[in-house]
Amino acid sequence: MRRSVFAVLVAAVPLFAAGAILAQDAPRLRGPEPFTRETPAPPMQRQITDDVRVTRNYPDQPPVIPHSIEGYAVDLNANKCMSCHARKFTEQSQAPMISVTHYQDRAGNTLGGLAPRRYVCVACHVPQTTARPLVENVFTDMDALTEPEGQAQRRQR
Amino acid sequence: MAAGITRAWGWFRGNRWVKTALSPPAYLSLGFLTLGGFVAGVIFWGGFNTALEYTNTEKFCVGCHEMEANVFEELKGTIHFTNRSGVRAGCPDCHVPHEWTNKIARKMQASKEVWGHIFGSIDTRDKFLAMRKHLAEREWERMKANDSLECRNCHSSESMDLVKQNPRAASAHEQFLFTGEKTCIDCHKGIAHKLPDMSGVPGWQ
Amino acid sequence: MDLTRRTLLKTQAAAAAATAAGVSLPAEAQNIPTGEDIKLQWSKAPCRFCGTGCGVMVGVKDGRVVATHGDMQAEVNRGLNCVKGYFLSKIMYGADRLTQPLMRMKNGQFAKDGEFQPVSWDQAFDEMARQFKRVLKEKGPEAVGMFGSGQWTIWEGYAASKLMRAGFRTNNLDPNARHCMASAAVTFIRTFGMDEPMGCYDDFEHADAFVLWGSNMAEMHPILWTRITDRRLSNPHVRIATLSTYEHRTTDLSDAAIVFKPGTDLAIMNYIANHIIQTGAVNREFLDKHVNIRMANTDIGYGLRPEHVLEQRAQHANDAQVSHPSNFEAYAKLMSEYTLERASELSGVPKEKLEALAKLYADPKVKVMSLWTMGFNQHVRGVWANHMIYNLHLMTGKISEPGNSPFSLTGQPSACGTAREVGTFAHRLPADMQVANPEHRKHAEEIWKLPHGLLPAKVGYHAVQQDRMLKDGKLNAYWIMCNNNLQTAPNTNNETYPGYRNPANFVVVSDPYPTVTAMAADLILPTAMWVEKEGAYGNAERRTHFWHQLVNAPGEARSDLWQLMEFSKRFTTDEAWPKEILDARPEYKGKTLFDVLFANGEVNKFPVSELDPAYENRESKEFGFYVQKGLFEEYAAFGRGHGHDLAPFDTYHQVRGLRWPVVEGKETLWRYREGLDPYVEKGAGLQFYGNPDKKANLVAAPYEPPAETPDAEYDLWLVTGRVLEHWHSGSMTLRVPELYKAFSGAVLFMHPDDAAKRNLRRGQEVRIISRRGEIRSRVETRGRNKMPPGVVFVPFFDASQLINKVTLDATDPISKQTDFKKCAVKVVLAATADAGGVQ
Amino acid sequence: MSAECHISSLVVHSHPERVPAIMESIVSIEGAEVHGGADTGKLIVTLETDTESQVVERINAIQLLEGVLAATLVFHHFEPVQERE
Repeated sequence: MRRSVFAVLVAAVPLFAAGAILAQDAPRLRGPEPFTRETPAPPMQRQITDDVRVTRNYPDQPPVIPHSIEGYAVDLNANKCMSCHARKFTEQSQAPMISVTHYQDRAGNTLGGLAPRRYVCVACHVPQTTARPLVENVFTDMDALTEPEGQAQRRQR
Repeated sequence: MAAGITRAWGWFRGNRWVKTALSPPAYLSLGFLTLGGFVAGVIFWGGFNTALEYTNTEKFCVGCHEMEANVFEELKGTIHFTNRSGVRAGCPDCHVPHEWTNKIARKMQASKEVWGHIFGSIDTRDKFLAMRKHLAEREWERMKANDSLECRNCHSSESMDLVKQNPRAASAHEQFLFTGEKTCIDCHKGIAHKLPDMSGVPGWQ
Repeated sequence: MDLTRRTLLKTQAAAAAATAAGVSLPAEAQNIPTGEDIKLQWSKAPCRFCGTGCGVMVGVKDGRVVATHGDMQAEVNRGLNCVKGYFLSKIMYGADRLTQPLMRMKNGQFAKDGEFQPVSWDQAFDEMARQFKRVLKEKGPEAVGMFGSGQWTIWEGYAASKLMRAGFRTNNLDPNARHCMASAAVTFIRTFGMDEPMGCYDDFEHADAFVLWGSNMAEMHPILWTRITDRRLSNPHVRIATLSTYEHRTTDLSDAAIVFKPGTDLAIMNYIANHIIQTGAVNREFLDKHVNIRMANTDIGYGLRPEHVLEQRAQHANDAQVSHPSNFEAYAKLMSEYTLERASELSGVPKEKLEALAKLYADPKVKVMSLWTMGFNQHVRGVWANHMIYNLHLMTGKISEPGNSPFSLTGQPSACGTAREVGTFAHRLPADMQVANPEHRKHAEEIWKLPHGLLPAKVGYHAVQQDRMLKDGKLNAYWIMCNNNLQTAPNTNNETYPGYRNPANFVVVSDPYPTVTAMAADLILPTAMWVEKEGAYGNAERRTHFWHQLVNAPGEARSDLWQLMEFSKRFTTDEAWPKEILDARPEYKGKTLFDVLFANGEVNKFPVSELDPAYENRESKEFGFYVQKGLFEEYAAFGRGHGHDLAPFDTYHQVRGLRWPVVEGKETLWRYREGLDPYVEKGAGLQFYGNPDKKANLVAAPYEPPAETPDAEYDLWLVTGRVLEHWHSGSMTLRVPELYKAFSGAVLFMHPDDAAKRNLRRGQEVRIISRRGEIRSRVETRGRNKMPPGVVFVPFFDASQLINKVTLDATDPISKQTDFKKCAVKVVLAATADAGGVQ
Repeated sequence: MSAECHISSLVVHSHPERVPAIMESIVSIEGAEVHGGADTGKLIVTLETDTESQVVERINAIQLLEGVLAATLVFHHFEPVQERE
């Protein structure tokens, strides 16, 4: 609840005088008021390491990483991610296997292992901190639109 | 070097105490001899151990450019260098057994490292990287052989509180560590230094 | 409680009742939608972020973007996106989107010191027009200016260029791309007489060695990096060498990580040139046939304010761009000063590493692709750096063929397409033409159907100069579009902010979100973004690609294009043009700028009936003609037949982009090489036809030190830049929760020894202080960037840690691009810092 | 800002021949929707209301419709709600 209260505040801002903003996170997006004021640095955030899978916003979204990857090697010598997420290690690690798309090379051929172009996992998969979003994102989940009731609701709008 | 040895020997023979010690006892009591032997023993022993202990300090290890520029530099960015409670693991904590006989054994091996230093077999970054796999494998074997003794000096599996670990770690420890199926180093490679080429290493690809 | 939850609960409720009653419910009450309900409308679009230009498929339902994924058919990325690209669906939906104009008001009137109040578009444009007219009247065209963007669509940039140059008769139009790749653009023209790379991304699949000069592609161009890693890991012989001032994710995957002292890349390149010459690896035949050798003016200053001591001291601060004809012997002599020893000493790089690198370039059997971005371009000797890399490729003939490619990467989605090709720089016109050239102006006037002599000849204020002129009160009516310059310009506390708040100035900002820049403006105009409008971008490999409007912008937000054209209606020629021109051509009298610029018979040539019925197009429906098509076709006339040929408008809506020149429907992958480029004459083999003599210019220059170097007090190098998860100032990515939570705030990357020396610990709050200003940040001694002692890195995306208050406004004197990579700072614990440390 | 959302469901047991008429009048009630059950005469109805008392009101209203044998509340859930914009 608190989250959405905050969201409403922020959402309302542009509609009213800018002077009226400044929910405490505003400087994170709009800079200090006035610009020249010195602002304290926000604390560094803790990593989420609860291993709880997070719903994807849509099927093609790369899942976020629910654990710490601090110090994980992804270099010419080793790829630490693969020592759990590679097909052959998933039974003992109980980690999700890399998606089948990751076996396809640029030409679309399916390979016997991780496609080299997909080697840098962290280009698409990122860990998360416990930071509270600075402003709500009102992106709509497609389910909300595909359900008949949802559509009825939207039409009334 | 030879010159050095002769000089040392000369001094040794010239030393008054040594002279006395080596010249046959004229009018000393057996008791004194025993006692003296004992005292001498203690002094010698103490000296040896002090020297030994000195070689067990991070300062000593990092004294060598090879260690300072490569492995120690890499350690700086890891949890074993800085962490929540400020417990710093220095080189010897992980690389020198604490129990005496193993320690001596390790020190014997270490002579090889001194050799390497003198002949500069890894005195550049590239040389070091070329040797890295070999060096790492030796350390892994040693730790595997002693069941990751140095890890356990701080991280005893008996003292682990699974509630305080994240679920993934907890279940892994339950399944592999507590059952003795695996030892620490089997999974926790490259946590304090960068990894060598891991191709062919079990559990990696 | 949102819709999903409500629906879910009702479904549960109904189900519960049904079970109780032993009744089975019809499908629609169950939570398994089927058929039409789950159909999404998929359309192609380029990614909104970097200059790579990845193809994206965008899924729309009920007027909302609900999904995106990598476009399998897009040549650039073949189905891949980076983490930012995968979250494009959410960038438009930050809850604080601007939905109506906001103006600073006091009791119902505009007031510079007023508070922002919502106003109608009419109120907004009335005040804006009043202010612009006042300034035009009192001070003339030179007091009017605009700061544009490499994120503008092609037609937005084109419309802006027409409005400013032909409408208001000023060249005070510059894009934020000036901060980004001006050095690259300028050097392309100086070397080849034509902008943009001769090669393309296909070089990735052909090169044997990749040399990255000050580029962290793993984070800044992740998808191009996938093509390099693909090449490297699938072909054992391939090598990657990365030069940088610190180690990062790119060096992790490089065979050679070469960390040099900031600014000494110049010495390294000259050493490599020397090595090539000394070892007889010079391709003399190529050199003699295709290359002129020139000597650059040296001691050229640092683009600071003219009264600055460094400019006073510099011998050629005022003719920095000049170079003189020379010969190979003179060049060889100059290079001979750069011995392995000297280069190693200057750069701090071990000799063997430098030599190995030099051999890659020298070996005729190794196909080398050189890549660079901000490390080179944001450099007080950026133009020289660009020249030096071309020199290596020209000397060895490793150019204009698959795999042999000096390739300049770009940072913005349309830095090439809009900023460079359309020519929104203070000195440029479309198709590489220059405002200073009377022939070029005449040509433009003809295509634009405007009276002769209308276009101004004087080169306008460049980005940094605009800030200085605003502060000095010489630039008074200012429109900022599609960028966040108050966060991204250098030395903002002293050189940028004062100009915005200068009472003599009226500053307008068009943006989708309330950015740092917007909050410092007098008028904020809410802008439609990305797929809320029909658009076109041009990426780093000369690829032009289009997209349709897929959804409507929220509230009253309107595209930059609509704003530019609508605003032009509020001026008549009599108000904007000199009397003599109108007397000479009375038919232009009394017309609005809209009439003469956009309703000129060309731009309004195509009826709305030509719109694709499947897609909305707000601007066209409002203005009554196919705006984008009209603007594009008029613009394309500049380049067709001049080596910049673009395909017909409609083609681009079908294909996944085409690389110009597009001749007889065929795109061009490698330019200047016979058989690959239709513009090369038969039998010529190779022609750098951008220059009259069809030769390229090898321009020799020495090593010169940076503008500011650490000393006893300010004892650290400061490097600024980006991170993978956030794009530029973060105004889009910080509003995507997943991206924000992936990198939740800027930090100060620092070597553990530097931290220990200052008794700092990871996570502690520190002050980063320079001679210009200071900010607070947190110490990071771990993570993705491994700094060498003496160098620190701070990303600039975080509006609460405005690192550009600290940076130095020194630019390359030739390209006028700022050096964001080199200035001197000190770092102290926040608690103990003395507030008086900075004035 | 402390608005609530009540979601409840009932089974409305009705005379089969009166079902169409009953459905009509139920749909006309604010926040009420029929999800099915017409064939068996056991209508599945959900109510979306702002207060608990409204739930009771609606049930009574339905109860009193001609041909309704019984309207039984099966499911009731409520939670606070914040409306956007």
